[in-house]
Amino acid sequence: MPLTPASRHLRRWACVLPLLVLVAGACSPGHYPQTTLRPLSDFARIGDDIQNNTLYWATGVFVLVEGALLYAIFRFRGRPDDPEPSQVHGNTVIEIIWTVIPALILAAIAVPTVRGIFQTNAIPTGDVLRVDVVGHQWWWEFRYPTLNLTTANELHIPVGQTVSLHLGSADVIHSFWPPRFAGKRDVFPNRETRLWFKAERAGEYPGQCAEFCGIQHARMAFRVRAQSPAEFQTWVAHMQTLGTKPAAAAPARDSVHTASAGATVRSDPQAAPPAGPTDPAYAAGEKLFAAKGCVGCHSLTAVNAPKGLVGPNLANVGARTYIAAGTLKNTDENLAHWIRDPQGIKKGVLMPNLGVTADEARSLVAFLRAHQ
Amino acid sequence: MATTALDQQRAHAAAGHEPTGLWSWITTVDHKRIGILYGATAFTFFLMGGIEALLLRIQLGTPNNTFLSPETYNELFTMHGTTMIFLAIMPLSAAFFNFIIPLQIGARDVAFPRLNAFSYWVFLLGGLFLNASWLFGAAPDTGWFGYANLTSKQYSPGLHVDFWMLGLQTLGVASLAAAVNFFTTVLNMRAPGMKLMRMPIFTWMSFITQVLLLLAFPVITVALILLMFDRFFGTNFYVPTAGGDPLLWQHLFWIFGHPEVYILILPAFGIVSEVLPVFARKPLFGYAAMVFSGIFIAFLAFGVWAHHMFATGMGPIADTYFSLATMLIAIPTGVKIFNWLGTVWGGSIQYKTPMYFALAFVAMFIIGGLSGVMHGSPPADLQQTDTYFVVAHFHYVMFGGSIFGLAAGAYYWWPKMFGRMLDERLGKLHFWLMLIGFNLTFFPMHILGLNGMPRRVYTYPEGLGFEELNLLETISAFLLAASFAVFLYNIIKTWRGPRNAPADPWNAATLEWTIPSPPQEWNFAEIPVVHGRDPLWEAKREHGGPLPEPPKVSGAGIHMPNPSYWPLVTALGLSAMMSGLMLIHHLGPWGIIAGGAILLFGVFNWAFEPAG
Amino acid sequence: MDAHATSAEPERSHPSVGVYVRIGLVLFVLTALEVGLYEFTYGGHAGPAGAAIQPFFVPLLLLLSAGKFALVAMFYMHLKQDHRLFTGVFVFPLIIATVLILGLVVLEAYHFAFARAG
Amino acid sequence: MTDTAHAGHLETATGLDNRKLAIWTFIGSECLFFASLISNYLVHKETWLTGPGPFPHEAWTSPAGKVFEPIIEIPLVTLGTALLLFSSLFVVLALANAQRGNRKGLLLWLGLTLLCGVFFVGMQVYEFTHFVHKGLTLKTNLFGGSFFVLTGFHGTHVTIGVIWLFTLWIEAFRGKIPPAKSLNLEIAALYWHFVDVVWVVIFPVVYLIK
Repeated sequence: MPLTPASRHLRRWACVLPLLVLVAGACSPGHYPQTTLRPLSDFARIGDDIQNNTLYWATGVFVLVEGALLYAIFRFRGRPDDPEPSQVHGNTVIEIIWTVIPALILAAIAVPTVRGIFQTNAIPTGDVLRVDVVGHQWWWEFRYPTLNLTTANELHIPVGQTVSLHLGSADVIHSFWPPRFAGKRDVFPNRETRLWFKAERAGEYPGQCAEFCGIQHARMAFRVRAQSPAEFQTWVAHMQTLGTKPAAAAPARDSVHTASAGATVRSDPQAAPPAGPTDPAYAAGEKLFAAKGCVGCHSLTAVNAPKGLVGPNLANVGARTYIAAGTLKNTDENLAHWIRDPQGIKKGVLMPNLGVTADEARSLVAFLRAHQ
Repeated sequence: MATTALDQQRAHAAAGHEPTGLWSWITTVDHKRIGILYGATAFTFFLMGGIEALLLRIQLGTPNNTFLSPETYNELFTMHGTTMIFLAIMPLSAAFFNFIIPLQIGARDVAFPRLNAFSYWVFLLGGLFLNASWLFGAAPDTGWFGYANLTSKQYSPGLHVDFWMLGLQTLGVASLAAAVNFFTTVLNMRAPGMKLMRMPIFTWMSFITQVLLLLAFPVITVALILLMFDRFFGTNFYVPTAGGDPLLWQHLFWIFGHPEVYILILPAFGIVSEVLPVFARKPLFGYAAMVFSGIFIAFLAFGVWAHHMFATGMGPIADTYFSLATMLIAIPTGVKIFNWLGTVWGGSIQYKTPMYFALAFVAMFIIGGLSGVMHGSPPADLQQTDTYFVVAHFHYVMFGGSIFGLAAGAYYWWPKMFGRMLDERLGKLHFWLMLIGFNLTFFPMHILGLNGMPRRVYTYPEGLGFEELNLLETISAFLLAASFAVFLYNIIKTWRGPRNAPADPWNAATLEWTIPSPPQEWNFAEIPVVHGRDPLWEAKREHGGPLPEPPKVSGAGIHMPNPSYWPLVTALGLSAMMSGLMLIHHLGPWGIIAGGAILLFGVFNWAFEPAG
Repeated sequence: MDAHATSAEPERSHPSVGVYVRIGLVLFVLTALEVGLYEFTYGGHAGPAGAAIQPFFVPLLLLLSAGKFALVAMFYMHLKQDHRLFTGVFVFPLIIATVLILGLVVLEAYHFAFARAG
Repeated sequence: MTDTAHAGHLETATGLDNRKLAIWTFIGSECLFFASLISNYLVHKETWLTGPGPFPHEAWTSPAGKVFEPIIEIPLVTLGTALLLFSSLFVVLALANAQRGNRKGLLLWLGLTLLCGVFFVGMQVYEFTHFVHKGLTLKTNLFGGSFFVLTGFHGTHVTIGVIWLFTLWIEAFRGKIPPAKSLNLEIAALYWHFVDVVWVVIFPVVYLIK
């Protein structure tokens, strides 16, 4: 079929245009919830400003030098029979110039860098909330020593208040990385490292372990849930009530504000209200939780939670967005699947397959779902 | 049988014939043959590392992919890094050191020909040892950086880390022996008149590389010894629960690791600095500046190691020092790039395949260098480190830099090494596929990294936006692989053709082009006398045009070192010791003792054997 | 450092046996001084004066040891008479080695102090 | 033992012998090897979390009340140090004799060097055994680990030196080290001196400084 030039043109664009849209989309930070390019805290802004400054200089240098190279490549094409070009061996003045200019550019990068180093290394004072972060193979423990609370894989923080993180590890080296709020800080066994930031906007944001830490390094994610001070207080008050038995009525979880841009809008894990302690499935699950040995590794209390457990604290597991450190969405099916076959889902995880039947899993899910 | 074969060979050599046959390769001490052995072995390992990379890319092509199991992925990424660094790029550079340095400085061989053979055999056996781990289902799986305390017995039971640690230790012996050899060779074996500041720039950069090897490898040797004692003999150097310090591993590793980066790139700098002047038909711009910037880079290499460790929280003073020292490196590197520009500027550029690769090297290296400056700033680096931004950066330096440079060298010196011209059309096809495939594979990694994709993950979830670019990278990786298929085809095709290369096919400037292609066993029938930096250009200018083809001559009267199999025996003893060490809990000390006995036996016979 | 400056190795005049023996004696005396200093500061003979020396103990000891090191390298290893290149090949790594030890000790001391203080 | 591409007598570009330049290069490289081991020792010598604490110089009582005797015996080590220093003197004397073609002097001084070396290794074997009996092993604490690894690798170097010098002694005995081949001994001597100066550093750093 013959094509007119115009339609050929059109067809070519029809191919290229979606590709361009795709590329443009793939290049825009808005496409990436875990991006480092849209900072949401004072700490992250320090690094971002420096990075932008460096990037501008780098882009300038890139354009000039690659431009000169391309120009030379085309301009100085020769033929074998061309006369020999003039044999220049060097030029001291030019060489001094192109030693000094990069030095000046580097100074323009170094000054804000040094300022940023000291800013980010400062120890925060005043009204700070201390959180102790413990990396485990392969999940995160968050302890609030002043509030006497413990939770796992979801870091709740108040907006507008500086959080001071004291980080450590229970086993090997990990790296704590909440990209929207701060850069990485490695966590070591028997050594404390520090990190701080003040969140600017509420929402739920992804974070991840960034240091290779064994077979499931890839599945060691966490969520940062920045909340307005009032919501955070509500959450704290609620958590304070979480002893061995969860409160009969969980707070309305829709009150959590998640509408900000870039945050993952959470899908409500379950449509029906969670089972209470009176539910027979709950009671069966409670028995199984002890009988299957779950209690050996998991605590169900947020207050005065024991230290050094192998598995994450489950006091409010029913309300979390993900299970297994960011591996699966926290739906009833996923939770049941996880309880029955953790080794199939996250091979090498320290939780063994315990031979839980489908029925037992349903009961355990009912029990855990009630822990909000 | 051995002795008679050797005798025959000696008789053969005395008659002026090149020895042939497998035995002649096993006993060879000829630097050119060893260079070819290095090249062939390293290229094979390079292809293996490439296949490993393709498997990794398939796994990462889609989110939550199950093409590879997590442990296989971890083994593959560890072996990909270890292979490319220790078994591909370093020995590919060594292939050029071996083949080219003695020719460029007008020598008949290296300072210690048998030590040279020993280096090669240890390298080969070390590489085989490392890869034998696949057969035992215990390939190393803790990353090429092997951060403690993940490598401790508690967190890495099994043989994975043992293979890695003893394999690297073996390879370190090979590198150190070669470095002593080439350091001595460059200083002592130069032809009359070749002052240091008349040495070809490739020889200069290689010489600096040897200094880095000599000073960096002992440090990793100690780091690995400490790890070995932790794993085999119950010490606690890297065990924090006993008071040990996993951070010490990081310090020692990067004190080695940062110079190692320059060990990988400096030879490529040298190659490109040879190729650009020849094809621009102009001498290298700012020769002295090129030499001194190389020395300065090497010197700074020992003072910047902790910029790999900003995220560990070293405190503001250390951060400031390491950050500023790191930025300083950009100055001599910039000088090099500008001098390369100055070299082609105003030239009469002849577009042959080596020149394509050399120019692309400069273009790609600029990108890698600039992203390097971006990591130099700790507050920004805290976001960049351990993401795909870093993966992009060092692939622009290692692939866009080293591999493009080595490819330029391969096309440039191929006629000298094998007496055959590689096909130009296929060479250019190789180039374009490689350039496009490389950029499409690695440039998007910058974007992914800055947008939050961490390194060393066997998979990533949906919904973080990583899907599109990862798929693009995976497809492009196959394009990149295809470029090497073209290269292989080019080699095979040319191999079948006649030896058609003249002594000086490119109108080059240095001594290796004054002798027949391929060179005869003794390289130079008469040791040349050097009067300047570009001796061949000067000779041609004096002659008023191209020189006549140099005749092949009889080697009668030229005394060359005897072939020897003791280097191989010694290398086997060393490998046996390493294997014995690994099996110490099964064999007791007997494996080590047996290996040690072979080693001693080899050393003594080597020492008392007439060298010729 | 162009090595061509001296095209042939000069006939080296190694020190005489007398010099070797005298150096040996000095080395012995310096070692005795080291041990004596230890005894005087920390050992069985330590008195009140020993306590006064304590702050200078480590620098003094390192100084003595550096002296011995230099004597052996210069006279027994012939660096004093031999080609300067040998000195370069030895001293340059030595400087890097010293800086490395100092750097690592300082960095680790900071880590330990900061980390253990919590 | 010559192994150079220039057969017969050589002129090198620097005028220096290949092997002598190579052994110096190797020694330069070894500086970094020992520097790393010493760094490890300095970082770890006073560290322990499990097991007994360090007890090199002073008696130490564990929290459980067990008393650990001080372990380092300075007189013994001083003897070893002196032996090593004298062996350095002896080996230069051996070399001087070799250069003058005095075979008897060469055999005598080289023999004394060997004796000193053997005694030093013997001292170290005794010391290690003694420490193990007193309860300090590689595993006891980080002082134990870093001490044994540092001094053990030095001892390995001494042992290799003894084997090397012994080989040369046999050669000399068979009359195979004429003045023209004295370089064979000079190279071994350089290695031996280096092993000696490393001990010059280790002795105060490990034994005298607390």
